[in-house]
Amino acid sequence: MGNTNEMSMEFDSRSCNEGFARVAVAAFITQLNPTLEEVSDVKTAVSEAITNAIIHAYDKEVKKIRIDCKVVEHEMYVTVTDYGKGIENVEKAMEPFFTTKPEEDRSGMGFAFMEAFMDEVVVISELGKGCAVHMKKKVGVGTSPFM
Amino acid sequence: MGNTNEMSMEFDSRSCNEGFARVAVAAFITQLNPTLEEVSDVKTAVSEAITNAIIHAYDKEVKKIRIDCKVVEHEMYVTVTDYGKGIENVEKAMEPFFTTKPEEDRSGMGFAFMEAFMDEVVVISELGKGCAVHMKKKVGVGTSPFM
Amino acid sequence: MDYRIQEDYLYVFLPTELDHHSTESIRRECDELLYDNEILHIVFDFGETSFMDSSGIGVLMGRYRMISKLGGDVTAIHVNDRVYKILNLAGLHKVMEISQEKIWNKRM
Amino acid sequence: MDYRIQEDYLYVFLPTELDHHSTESIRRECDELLYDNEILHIVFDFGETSFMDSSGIGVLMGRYRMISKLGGDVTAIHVNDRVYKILNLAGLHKVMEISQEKIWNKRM
Ligand SMILES: Nc1ncnc2c1ncn2[C@@H]1O[C@H](COP(=O)(O)OP(=O)(O)O)[C@@H](O)[C@H]1O
Ligand SMILES: Nc1ncnc2c1ncn2[C@@H]1O[C@H](COP(=O)(O)OP(=O)(O)O)[C@@H](O)[C@H]1O
Repeated sequence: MGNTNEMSMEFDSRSCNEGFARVAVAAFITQLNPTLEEVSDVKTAVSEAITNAIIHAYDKEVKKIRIDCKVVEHEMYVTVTDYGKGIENVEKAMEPFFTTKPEEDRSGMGFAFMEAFMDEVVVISELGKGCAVHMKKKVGVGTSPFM
Repeated sequence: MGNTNEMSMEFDSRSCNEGFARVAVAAFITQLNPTLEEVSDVKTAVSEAITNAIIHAYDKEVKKIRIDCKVVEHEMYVTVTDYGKGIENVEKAMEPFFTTKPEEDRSGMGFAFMEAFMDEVVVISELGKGCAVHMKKKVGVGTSPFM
Repeated sequence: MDYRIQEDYLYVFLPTELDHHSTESIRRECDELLYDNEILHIVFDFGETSFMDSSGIGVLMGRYRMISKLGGDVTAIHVNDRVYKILNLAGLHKVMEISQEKIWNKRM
Repeated sequence: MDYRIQEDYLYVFLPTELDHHSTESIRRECDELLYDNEILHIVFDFGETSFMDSSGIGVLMGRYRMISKLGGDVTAIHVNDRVYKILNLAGLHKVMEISQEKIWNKRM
Protein backbone atom coordinates (compact mmCIF):
# COMPACT_ATOMS: atom_id res chain seq x y z
CA MET A 1 0.00 0.00 0.00
CA GLY A 2 2.86 2.39 -0.75
CA ASN A 3 0.92 4.44 -3.24
CA THR A 4 -1.94 5.58 -1.07
CA ASN A 5 -2.67 9.01 0.30
CA GLU A 6 -5.38 9.82 2.83
CA MET A 7 -7.14 12.78 4.32
CA SER A 8 -10.20 13.25 6.43
CA MET A 9 -12.02 16.32 7.55
CA GLU A 10 -14.88 17.23 9.83
CA PHE A 11 -16.80 20.49 9.73
CA ASP A 12 -19.97 22.23 10.85
CA SER A 13 -23.05 21.42 8.78
CA ARG A 14 -23.50 25.02 7.65
CA SER A 15 -24.41 25.72 4.05
CA CYS A 16 -21.50 28.18 3.81
CA ASN A 17 -19.16 25.17 4.14
CA GLU A 18 -20.46 23.46 1.00
CA GLY A 19 -18.08 25.33 -1.27
CA PHE A 20 -15.12 24.84 1.07
CA ALA A 21 -15.65 21.08 1.25
CA ARG A 22 -15.91 20.70 -2.54
CA VAL A 23 -12.74 22.71 -3.06
CA ALA A 24 -10.85 20.73 -0.41
CA VAL A 25 -11.69 17.38 -2.01
CA ALA A 26 -10.89 18.75 -5.47
CA ALA A 27 -7.52 20.06 -4.21
CA PHE A 28 -6.73 16.71 -2.61
CA ILE A 29 -7.22 14.78 -5.85
CA THR A 30 -5.11 17.11 -8.04
CA GLN A 31 -2.23 14.71 -7.27
CA LEU A 32 -3.93 12.30 -9.71
CA ASN A 33 -3.82 14.82 -12.55
CA PRO A 34 -7.57 14.71 -13.09
CA THR A 35 -9.21 16.24 -16.14
CA LEU A 36 -11.37 19.32 -15.57
CA GLU A 37 -14.39 17.13 -16.23
CA GLU A 38 -13.35 14.64 -13.56
CA VAL A 39 -12.84 17.44 -11.05
CA SER A 40 -16.34 18.76 -11.82
CA ASP A 41 -17.82 15.27 -11.47
CA VAL A 42 -16.27 14.77 -8.04
CA LYS A 43 -17.21 18.28 -6.87
CA THR A 44 -20.83 17.77 -7.90
CA ALA A 45 -21.10 14.35 -6.23
CA VAL A 46 -19.50 15.61 -2.99
CA SER A 47 -21.73 18.67 -3.03
CA GLU A 48 -24.84 16.47 -3.27
CA ALA A 49 -23.82 14.31 -0.33
CA ILE A 50 -22.95 17.28 1.89
CA THR A 51 -26.15 19.11 1.00
CA ASN A 52 -28.14 16.00 1.94
CA ALA A 53 -26.44 15.89 5.34
CA ILE A 54 -27.23 19.55 5.98
CA ILE A 55 -30.84 19.48 4.78
CA HIS A 56 -32.09 15.97 5.39
CA ALA A 57 -29.91 14.43 8.09
CA TYR A 58 -29.72 17.43 10.41
CA ASP A 59 -32.72 19.48 9.30
CA LYS A 60 -30.40 22.52 9.30
CA GLU A 61 -29.27 22.10 12.91
CA VAL A 62 -25.50 22.71 13.14
CA LYS A 63 -23.80 19.35 13.74
CA LYS A 64 -20.74 17.67 12.22
CA ILE A 65 -20.19 16.29 8.73
CA ARG A 66 -17.19 14.05 8.08
CA ILE A 67 -15.40 13.41 4.79
CA ASP A 68 -12.85 10.63 4.34
CA CYS A 69 -10.88 10.66 1.13
CA LYS A 70 -8.34 8.17 -0.11
CA VAL A 71 -6.34 7.87 -3.28
CA VAL A 72 -4.90 4.49 -4.34
CA GLU A 73 -3.15 4.35 -7.70
CA HIS A 74 -5.71 5.97 -10.00
CA GLU A 75 -8.73 5.29 -7.85
CA MET A 76 -10.23 7.90 -5.55
CA TYR A 77 -12.53 6.96 -2.69
CA VAL A 78 -14.61 9.46 -0.82
CA THR A 79 -17.06 8.86 2.03
CA VAL A 80 -19.40 11.53 3.36
CA THR A 81 -20.76 10.69 6.81
CA ASP A 82 -23.39 12.32 8.98
CA TYR A 83 -24.74 11.38 12.40
CA GLY A 84 -28.28 12.51 11.70
CA LYS A 85 -31.70 10.98 11.38
CA GLY A 86 -30.82 8.31 8.83
CA ILE A 87 -32.72 6.91 5.86
CA GLU A 88 -35.51 4.36 6.33
CA ASN A 89 -35.56 3.00 2.79
CA VAL A 90 -32.30 3.61 0.96
CA GLU A 91 -33.48 2.02 -2.28
CA LYS A 92 -36.50 4.32 -2.45
CA ALA A 93 -34.40 7.36 -1.46
CA MET A 94 -32.05 6.70 -4.36
CA GLU A 95 -34.79 6.72 -7.00
CA PRO A 96 -34.49 9.71 -9.32
CA PHE A 97 -36.93 12.51 -8.43
CA PHE A 98 -37.77 11.00 -5.05
CA THR A 99 -37.58 13.67 -2.36
CA THR A 100 -39.10 14.19 1.07
CA LYS A 101 -38.64 17.97 0.83
CA PRO A 102 -40.44 19.11 -2.32
CA GLU A 103 -41.59 22.23 -0.43
CA GLU A 104 -37.95 23.31 -0.23
CA ASP A 105 -37.48 22.89 -3.97
CA ARG A 106 -35.42 19.75 -3.64
CA SER A 107 -35.37 18.02 -6.99
CA GLY A 108 -34.81 14.47 -5.80
CA MET A 109 -31.84 14.27 -8.16
CA GLY A 110 -29.09 14.23 -5.49
CA PHE A 111 -28.39 10.49 -5.46
CA ALA A 112 -29.02 10.29 -9.22
CA PHE A 113 -26.24 12.86 -9.79
CA MET A 114 -23.86 11.03 -7.46
CA GLU A 115 -24.48 7.86 -9.45
CA ALA A 116 -24.14 9.66 -12.77
CA PHE A 117 -20.82 11.30 -11.92
CA MET A 118 -19.07 8.62 -9.87
CA ASP A 119 -18.25 5.02 -10.80
CA GLU A 120 -19.76 3.53 -7.67
CA VAL A 121 -22.08 4.80 -4.93
CA VAL A 122 -22.98 2.76 -1.84
CA VAL A 123 -25.24 4.22 0.85
CA ILE A 124 -25.24 2.75 4.34
CA SER A 125 -27.72 4.17 6.81
CA GLU A 126 -29.37 3.30 10.07
CA LEU A 127 -32.43 5.16 11.33
CA GLY A 128 -31.49 7.58 14.10
CA LYS A 129 -27.80 6.85 13.69
CA GLY A 130 -26.84 8.61 10.48
CA CYS A 131 -25.78 7.94 6.95
CA ALA A 132 -22.54 7.18 5.12
CA VAL A 133 -22.28 7.68 1.36
CA HIS A 134 -19.32 5.79 -0.07
CA MET A 135 -18.23 6.82 -3.55
CA LYS A 136 -15.46 5.70 -5.86
CA LYS A 137 -14.10 6.97 -9.15
CA LYS A 138 -11.16 6.28 -11.44
CA VAL A 139 -9.41 9.55 -12.06
CA GLY A 140 -6.54 10.84 -14.22
CA VAL A 141 -5.87 7.56 -15.99
CA GLY A 142 -2.84 7.73 -18.23
CA THR A 143 -0.75 9.85 -15.88
CA SER A 144 1.31 8.76 -12.92
CA PRO A 145 0.32 9.74 -9.38
CA PHE A 146 2.47 11.05 -6.51
CA MET A 147 4.63 13.38 -8.55
CA MET B 1 -21.01 31.54 20.31
CA GLY B 2 -23.58 31.61 17.50
CA ASN B 3 -21.21 33.07 14.95
CA THR B 4 -18.54 30.41 14.94
CA ASN B 5 -17.70 27.90 12.27
CA GLU B 6 -15.26 25.04 12.67
CA MET B 7 -13.45 22.48 10.60
CA SER B 8 -10.64 20.09 11.21
CA MET B 9 -8.69 17.82 8.92
CA GLU B 10 -6.08 15.14 9.16
CA PHE B 11 -3.88 13.96 6.30
CA ASP B 12 -0.72 12.05 5.42
CA SER B 13 2.51 14.00 5.90
CA ARG B 14 3.39 13.83 2.20
CA SER B 15 4.80 16.87 0.48
CA CYS B 16 2.17 16.54 -2.25
CA ASN B 17 -0.44 17.43 0.40
CA GLU B 18 1.08 20.84 1.13
CA GLY B 19 -0.84 22.55 -1.66
CA PHE B 20 -4.08 20.77 -0.80
CA ALA B 21 -3.91 21.82 2.86
CA ARG B 22 -3.23 25.47 2.01
CA VAL B 23 -6.13 25.57 -0.43
CA ALA B 24 -8.48 23.91 2.06
CA VAL B 25 -7.76 26.47 4.79
CA ALA B 26 -8.00 29.32 2.27
CA ALA B 27 -11.36 27.99 1.04
CA PHE B 28 -12.64 27.70 4.60
CA ILE B 29 -11.92 31.35 5.42
CA THR B 30 -13.53 32.78 2.26
CA GLN B 31 -16.68 33.12 4.41
CA LEU B 32 -14.90 36.06 6.09
CA ASN B 33 -14.44 37.89 2.77
CA PRO B 34 -10.67 38.11 3.18
CA THR B 35 -8.56 40.33 0.94
CA LEU B 36 -6.21 38.57 -1.50
CA GLU B 37 -3.34 39.67 0.72
CA GLU B 38 -4.92 38.10 3.79
CA VAL B 39 -5.49 34.84 1.94
CA SER B 40 -1.82 34.81 0.88
CA ASP B 41 -0.72 35.53 4.43
CA VAL B 42 -2.70 32.61 5.84
CA LYS B 43 -1.62 30.26 3.04
CA THR B 44 2.04 31.08 3.63
CA ALA B 45 1.80 30.62 7.41
CA VAL B 46 -0.08 27.32 7.08
CA SER B 47 2.40 26.13 4.47
CA GLU B 48 5.32 26.82 6.85
CA ALA B 49 3.75 24.89 9.70
CA ILE B 50 2.88 21.88 7.53
CA THR B 51 6.32 21.81 5.92
CA ASN B 52 7.89 21.80 9.38
CA ALA B 53 5.79 18.81 10.38
CA ILE B 54 6.82 16.90 7.25
CA ILE B 55 10.53 17.73 7.38
CA HIS B 56 11.37 18.24 11.03
CA ALA B 57 8.75 16.41 13.07
CA TYR B 58 8.54 13.23 10.99
CA ASP B 59 11.82 13.32 9.08
CA LYS B 60 9.81 12.50 5.95
CA GLU B 61 8.19 9.37 7.36
CA VAL B 62 4.50 9.26 6.40
CA LYS B 63 2.43 9.98 9.53
CA LYS B 64 -0.55 12.25 10.25
CA ILE B 65 -0.79 16.02 10.33
CA ARG B 66 -3.85 17.66 11.86
CA ILE B 67 -5.28 21.10 11.16
CA ASP B 68 -7.99 22.68 13.30
CA CYS B 69 -9.53 25.84 12.00
CA LYS B 70 -12.11 28.06 13.62
CA VAL B 71 -13.72 31.31 12.61
CA VAL B 72 -15.30 33.56 15.27
CA GLU B 73 -16.61 36.92 14.09
CA HIS B 74 -13.67 38.32 12.13
CA GLU B 75 -11.02 36.27 13.85
CA MET B 76 -9.59 33.10 12.30
CA TYR B 77 -7.76 30.54 14.44
CA VAL B 78 -5.71 27.76 12.94
CA THR B 79 -3.69 25.09 14.74
CA VAL B 80 -1.31 22.74 12.95
CA THR B 81 -0.47 19.67 15.03
CA ASP B 82 2.01 16.85 14.52
CA TYR B 83 2.84 13.83 16.69
CA GLY B 84 6.54 13.82 15.83
CA LYS B 85 9.80 14.33 17.60
CA GLY B 86 9.01 17.70 19.17
CA ILE B 87 11.13 20.80 19.74
CA GLU B 88 13.59 20.98 22.64
CA ASN B 89 13.99 24.76 22.74
CA VAL B 90 11.04 26.54 21.19
CA GLU B 91 12.47 30.00 21.78
CA LYS B 92 15.67 29.14 19.93
CA ALA B 93 13.74 27.37 17.14
CA MET B 94 11.72 30.52 16.54
CA GLU B 95 14.75 32.75 16.02
CA PRO B 96 15.00 33.93 12.41
CA PHE B 97 17.56 31.96 10.37
CA PHE B 98 17.85 29.21 13.00
CA THR B 99 17.57 25.80 11.35
CA THR B 100 18.69 22.27 12.16
CA LYS B 101 18.59 21.26 8.47
CA PRO B 102 20.86 23.69 6.60
CA GLU B 103 22.04 20.77 4.44
CA GLU B 104 18.50 20.53 3.04
CA ASP B 105 18.46 24.22 2.17
CA ARG B 106 16.11 25.12 4.97
CA SER B 107 16.32 28.87 5.48
CA GLY B 108 15.32 29.01 9.14
CA MET B 109 12.63 31.53 8.18
CA GLY B 110 9.61 29.29 8.76
CA PHE B 111 8.55 30.58 12.16
CA ALA B 112 9.63 34.11 11.21
CA PHE B 113 7.19 34.04 8.29
CA MET B 114 4.39 32.65 10.47
CA GLU B 115 4.96 35.54 12.87
CA ALA B 116 5.20 38.08 10.05
CA PHE B 117 1.97 37.03 8.38
CA MET B 118 -0.26 36.16 11.34
CA ASP B 119 -1.27 38.33 14.32
CA GLU B 120 -0.31 35.75 16.91
CA VAL B 121 1.76 32.54 16.89
CA VAL B 122 2.08 30.26 19.93
CA VAL B 123 4.11 27.05 19.70
CA ILE B 124 3.56 24.27 22.22
CA SER B 125 5.82 21.26 21.99
CA GLU B 126 6.99 18.35 24.09
CA LEU B 127 10.02 16.27 23.10
CA GLY B 128 8.97 12.93 21.64
CA LYS B 129 5.27 13.89 21.73
CA GLY B 130 4.90 16.40 18.92
CA CYS B 131 4.23 20.02 18.27
CA ALA B 132 1.19 22.30 18.00
CA VAL B 133 1.43 25.65 16.27
CA HIS B 134 -1.48 27.91 17.21
CA MET B 135 -2.03 30.91 14.98
CA LYS B 136 -4.59 33.68 14.94
CA LYS B 137 -5.41 36.46 12.50
CA LYS B 138 -8.09 39.10 12.06
CA VAL B 139 -9.44 38.72 8.55
CA GLY B 140 -11.90 40.55 6.28
CA VAL B 141 -12.62 43.36 8.71
CA GLY B 142 -15.32 45.71 7.45
CA THR B 143 -17.52 42.98 6.00
CA SER B 144 -20.02 40.77 7.75
CA PRO B 145 -19.39 37.01 8.05
CA PHE B 146 -21.77 34.09 7.51
CA MET B 147 -23.45 35.44 4.42
CA MET C 1 -27.80 38.27 -6.65
CA ASP C 2 -28.53 40.42 -9.67
CA TYR C 3 -32.04 40.74 -11.07
CA ARG C 4 -33.57 42.81 -13.81
CA ILE C 5 -37.19 43.32 -14.74
CA GLN C 6 -38.23 44.42 -18.24
CA GLU C 7 -41.94 44.42 -19.01
CA ASP C 8 -43.11 40.91 -18.07
CA TYR C 9 -39.59 39.43 -18.13
CA LEU C 10 -37.57 38.67 -15.00
CA TYR C 11 -33.86 38.16 -15.65
CA VAL C 12 -31.97 36.30 -12.93
CA PHE C 13 -28.18 36.53 -13.18
CA LEU C 14 -26.97 33.41 -11.42
CA PRO C 15 -23.76 33.24 -9.31
CA THR C 16 -20.51 31.43 -10.12
CA GLU C 17 -21.46 28.52 -7.87
CA LEU C 18 -25.08 27.47 -7.92
CA ASP C 19 -25.39 25.16 -4.92
CA HIS C 20 -27.73 24.76 -1.94
CA HIS C 21 -25.99 27.67 -0.18
CA SER C 22 -26.52 30.18 -2.98
CA THR C 23 -29.97 28.92 -4.01
CA GLU C 24 -31.44 29.74 -0.59
CA SER C 25 -31.38 33.49 -1.26
CA ILE C 26 -32.17 33.15 -4.97
CA ARG C 27 -35.38 31.26 -4.21
CA ARG C 28 -36.46 33.84 -1.64
CA GLU C 29 -35.61 36.91 -3.71
CA CYS C 30 -37.00 35.45 -6.91
CA ASP C 31 -40.33 34.62 -5.32
CA GLU C 32 -40.63 38.12 -3.85
CA LEU C 33 -40.07 39.63 -7.28
CA LEU C 34 -42.60 37.27 -8.85
CA TYR C 35 -45.13 38.20 -6.18
CA ASP C 36 -44.63 41.96 -6.56
CA ASN C 37 -44.51 42.16 -10.37
CA GLU C 38 -46.49 40.91 -13.32
CA ILE C 39 -43.98 38.41 -14.64
CA LEU C 40 -44.71 35.84 -17.35
CA HIS C 41 -41.18 34.96 -18.47
CA ILE C 42 -38.23 34.06 -16.26
CA VAL C 43 -34.79 34.06 -17.89
CA PHE C 44 -31.99 32.42 -15.89
CA ASP C 45 -28.65 33.74 -17.10
CA PHE C 46 -25.88 31.18 -16.46
CA GLY C 47 -23.21 33.39 -18.02
CA GLU C 48 -21.14 33.49 -14.81
CA THR C 49 -21.99 30.00 -13.57
CA SER C 50 -19.28 27.36 -13.64
CA PHE C 51 -20.60 25.05 -10.91
CA MET C 52 -24.11 23.69 -10.45
CA ASP C 53 -25.57 20.75 -8.56
CA SER C 54 -29.10 19.40 -8.07
CA SER C 55 -30.02 22.40 -5.90
CA GLY C 56 -29.92 24.43 -9.10
CA ILE C 57 -32.30 21.97 -10.73
CA GLY C 58 -34.65 22.46 -7.79
CA VAL C 59 -34.72 26.24 -8.19
CA LEU C 60 -35.42 26.05 -11.92
CA MET C 61 -38.10 23.37 -11.53
CA GLY C 62 -39.74 25.30 -8.68
CA ARG C 63 -39.90 28.54 -10.67
CA TYR C 64 -41.11 26.61 -13.75
CA ARG C 65 -43.99 25.13 -11.75
CA MET C 66 -45.07 28.55 -10.47
CA ILE C 67 -44.87 30.40 -13.76
CA SER C 68 -46.37 27.68 -15.94
CA LYS C 69 -49.54 27.81 -13.81
CA LEU C 70 -49.87 31.41 -15.04
CA GLY C 71 -49.22 30.37 -18.62
CA GLY C 72 -45.66 31.71 -18.54
CA ASP C 73 -42.30 30.12 -19.28
CA VAL C 74 -38.71 29.72 -18.14
CA THR C 75 -35.57 30.01 -20.28
CA ALA C 76 -31.94 29.21 -19.42
CA ILE C 77 -29.31 31.18 -21.36
CA HIS C 78 -25.52 31.41 -21.65
CA VAL C 79 -25.27 27.85 -20.37
CA ASN C 80 -21.79 26.26 -20.52
CA ASP C 81 -21.18 22.62 -21.51
CA ARG C 82 -21.09 21.35 -17.95
CA VAL C 83 -24.31 23.04 -16.87
CA TYR C 84 -25.94 21.96 -20.13
CA LYS C 85 -25.13 18.34 -19.37
CA ILE C 86 -26.58 18.62 -15.87
CA LEU C 87 -29.78 20.36 -17.02
CA ASN C 88 -30.30 17.65 -19.61
CA LEU C 89 -29.57 14.86 -17.15
CA ALA C 90 -32.46 16.17 -15.05
CA GLY C 91 -34.70 16.41 -18.13
CA LEU C 92 -35.15 20.18 -17.93
CA HIS C 93 -34.77 20.51 -21.71
CA LYS C 94 -38.24 18.97 -21.92
CA VAL C 95 -39.90 21.87 -20.14
CA MET C 96 -37.76 24.89 -20.94
CA GLU C 97 -35.64 26.38 -23.66
CA ILE C 98 -31.93 26.04 -22.95
CA SER C 99 -29.54 28.16 -24.95
CA GLN C 100 -25.77 27.79 -24.97
CA GLU C 101 -25.27 30.69 -27.33
CA LYS C 102 -23.49 33.81 -26.24
CA ILE C 103 -25.54 36.00 -28.61
CA TRP C 104 -27.05 38.25 -26.00
CA ASN C 105 -24.66 40.62 -24.33
CA LYS C 106 -24.00 39.82 -20.73
CA ARG C 107 -26.08 41.94 -18.36
CA MET C 108 -28.04 42.91 -21.52
CA MET D 1 10.58 22.41 -14.34
CA ASP D 2 11.85 24.45 -17.24
CA TYR D 3 15.51 25.36 -17.54
CA ARG D 4 17.55 27.11 -20.19
CA ILE D 5 21.29 27.49 -20.50
CA GLN D 6 22.82 30.31 -22.55
CA GLU D 7 26.60 30.71 -22.33
CA ASP D 8 27.34 30.89 -18.58
CA TYR D 9 23.74 31.75 -17.66
CA LEU D 10 21.29 29.25 -16.18
CA TYR D 11 17.66 30.35 -16.38
CA VAL D 12 15.29 28.59 -13.98
CA PHE D 13 11.60 29.06 -14.76
CA LEU D 14 9.90 28.58 -11.42
CA PRO D 15 6.48 26.95 -10.97
CA THR D 16 3.20 28.58 -9.93
CA GLU D 17 3.59 27.38 -6.36
CA LEU D 18 7.10 27.48 -4.94
CA ASP D 19 6.83 25.40 -1.76
CA HIS D 20 8.74 22.54 -0.14
CA HIS D 21 7.09 20.05 -2.50
CA SER D 22 8.15 21.79 -5.70
CA THR D 23 11.58 22.87 -4.44
CA GLU D 24 12.67 19.26 -3.92
CA SER D 25 13.03 18.64 -7.64
CA ILE D 26 14.23 22.16 -8.44
CA ARG D 27 17.16 21.81 -6.03
CA ARG D 28 18.14 18.44 -7.46
CA GLU D 29 17.82 19.41 -11.12
CA CYS D 30 19.45 22.79 -10.64
CA ASP D 31 22.48 21.29 -8.93
CA GLU D 32 22.92 18.70 -11.69
CA LEU D 33 22.91 21.47 -14.28
CA LEU D 34 25.38 23.52 -12.26
CA TYR D 35 27.63 20.49 -11.95
CA ASP D 36 27.52 19.63 -15.65
CA ASN D 37 27.89 23.12 -17.08
CA GLU D 38 30.10 26.16 -16.60
CA ILE D 39 27.53 28.43 -15.02
CA LEU D 40 28.35 31.78 -13.41
CA HIS D 41 24.94 33.42 -13.38
CA ILE D 42 21.69 31.92 -12.19
CA VAL D 43 18.50 33.74 -13.14
CA PHE D 44 15.34 32.67 -11.32
CA ASP D 45 12.30 33.64 -13.36
CA PHE D 46 9.27 34.15 -11.09
CA GLY D 47 7.01 35.12 -14.01
CA GLU D 48 4.59 32.24 -13.32
CA THR D 49 4.97 32.17 -9.55
CA SER D 50 2.06 33.36 -7.41
CA PHE D 51 2.82 31.47 -4.20
CA MET D 52 6.11 31.20 -2.34
CA ASP D 53 7.06 30.30 1.21
CA SER D 54 10.39 29.98 3.06
CA SER D 55 11.28 26.84 1.07
CA GLY D 56 11.75 29.16 -1.90
CA ILE D 57 14.08 31.33 0.20
CA GLY D 58 16.11 28.20 0.97
CA VAL D 59 16.55 27.30 -2.69
CA LEU D 60 17.68 30.79 -3.64
CA MET D 61 20.05 31.10 -0.66
CA GLY D 62 21.51 27.64 -1.34
CA ARG D 63 22.20 28.39 -5.02
CA TYR D 64 23.58 31.81 -4.05
CA ARG D 65 26.06 30.21 -1.66
CA MET D 66 27.26 27.76 -4.30
CA ILE D 67 27.63 30.22 -7.14
CA SER D 68 29.16 33.05 -5.11
CA LYS D 69 32.02 30.76 -4.15
CA LEU D 70 32.82 30.64 -7.87
CA GLY D 71 32.52 34.39 -8.14
CA GLY D 72 29.11 34.17 -9.80
CA ASP D 73 25.74 35.71 -8.97
CA VAL D 74 22.01 35.10 -8.67
CA THR D 75 19.20 37.28 -10.01
CA ALA D 76 15.44 37.07 -9.45
CA ILE D 77 13.28 38.46 -12.25
CA HIS D 78 9.58 38.98 -13.03
CA VAL D 79 8.84 39.00 -9.32
CA ASN D 80 5.29 39.96 -8.31
CA ASP D 81 4.50 42.17 -5.30
CA ARG D 82 3.84 39.27 -2.96
CA VAL D 83 7.05 37.41 -3.80
CA TYR D 84 8.98 40.69 -3.64
CA LYS D 85 7.76 41.27 -0.11
CA ILE D 86 8.79 37.76 0.95
CA LEU D 87 12.25 37.96 -0.65
CA ASN D 88 12.85 41.27 1.12
CA LEU D 89 11.57 39.98 4.44
CA ALA D 90 14.29 37.32 4.25
CA GLY D 91 16.91 39.92 3.30
CA LEU D 92 17.64 38.44 -0.12
CA HIS D 93 17.77 41.91 -1.69
CA LYS D 94 21.09 42.32 0.12
CA VAL D 95 22.78 39.51 -1.82
CA MET D 96 21.01 39.44 -5.18
CA GLU D 97 19.37 41.69 -7.71
CA ILE D 98 15.60 41.44 -7.63
CA SER D 99 13.67 42.81 -10.57
CA GLN D 100 9.91 43.28 -10.69
CA GLU D 101 9.96 44.58 -14.23
CA LYS D 102 8.32 42.67 -17.03
CA ILE D 103 10.80 44.00 -19.63
CA TRP D 104 12.18 40.66 -20.69
CA ASN D 105 9.85 38.49 -22.68
CA LYS D 106 8.66 35.45 -20.82
CA ARG D 107 10.59 32.29 -21.77
CA MET D 108 13.03 34.72 -23.48
N1 LIG E 1 -27.95 12.06 4.67
C1 LIG E 1 -29.29 11.82 4.67
N2 LIG E 1 -29.96 11.64 5.83
C2 LIG E 1 -31.28 11.41 5.83
N3 LIG E 1 -32.04 11.33 4.71
C3 LIG E 1 -31.43 11.50 3.52
C4 LIG E 1 -30.05 11.76 3.43
N4 LIG E 1 -29.70 11.88 2.12
C5 LIG E 1 -30.84 11.70 1.42
N5 LIG E 1 -31.89 11.47 2.25
C6 LIG E 1 -33.30 11.19 1.84
O1 LIG E 1 -33.28 10.75 0.48
C7 LIG E 1 -34.11 11.59 -0.33
C8 LIG E 1 -33.52 11.68 -1.74
O2 LIG E 1 -32.27 12.35 -1.70
P1 LIG E 1 -31.69 13.02 -3.02
O3 LIG E 1 -31.75 12.03 -4.14
O4 LIG E 1 -30.36 13.58 -2.69
O5 LIG E 1 -32.69 14.18 -3.39
P2 LIG E 1 -33.06 15.55 -2.62
O6 LIG E 1 -31.90 15.95 -1.76
O7 LIG E 1 -33.30 16.51 -3.73
O8 LIG E 1 -34.27 15.29 -1.81
C9 LIG E 1 -34.16 12.89 0.42
O9 LIG E 1 -35.30 13.64 0.08
C10 LIG E 1 -34.18 12.43 1.87
O10 LIG E 1 -35.47 12.01 2.27
N1 LIG F 1 7.04 20.59 13.93
C1 LIG F 1 8.34 20.55 14.32
N2 LIG F 1 8.84 19.47 14.95
C2 LIG F 1 10.13 19.43 15.33
N3 LIG F 1 11.01 20.43 15.13
C3 LIG F 1 10.57 21.55 14.50
C4 LIG F 1 9.23 21.66 14.07
N4 LIG F 1 9.08 22.87 13.51
C5 LIG F 1 10.27 23.49 13.59
N5 LIG F 1 11.17 22.70 14.20
C6 LIG F 1 12.58 23.07 14.50
O1 LIG F 1 12.69 24.49 14.48
C7 LIG F 1 13.66 24.90 13.52
C8 LIG F 1 13.30 26.22 12.91
O2 LIG F 1 12.12 26.09 12.16
P1 LIG F 1 11.76 27.15 11.03
O3 LIG F 1 11.86 28.53 11.59
O4 LIG F 1 10.44 26.77 10.45
O5 LIG F 1 12.91 27.01 9.94
P2 LIG F 1 13.27 25.81 8.94
O6 LIG F 1 12.06 24.97 8.68
O7 LIG F 1 13.72 26.50 7.70
O8 LIG F 1 14.37 25.03 9.60
C9 LIG F 1 13.77 23.76 12.55
O9 LIG F 1 14.98 23.73 11.86
C10 LIG F 1 13.56 22.54 13.46
O10 LIG F 1 14.74 22.20 14.13
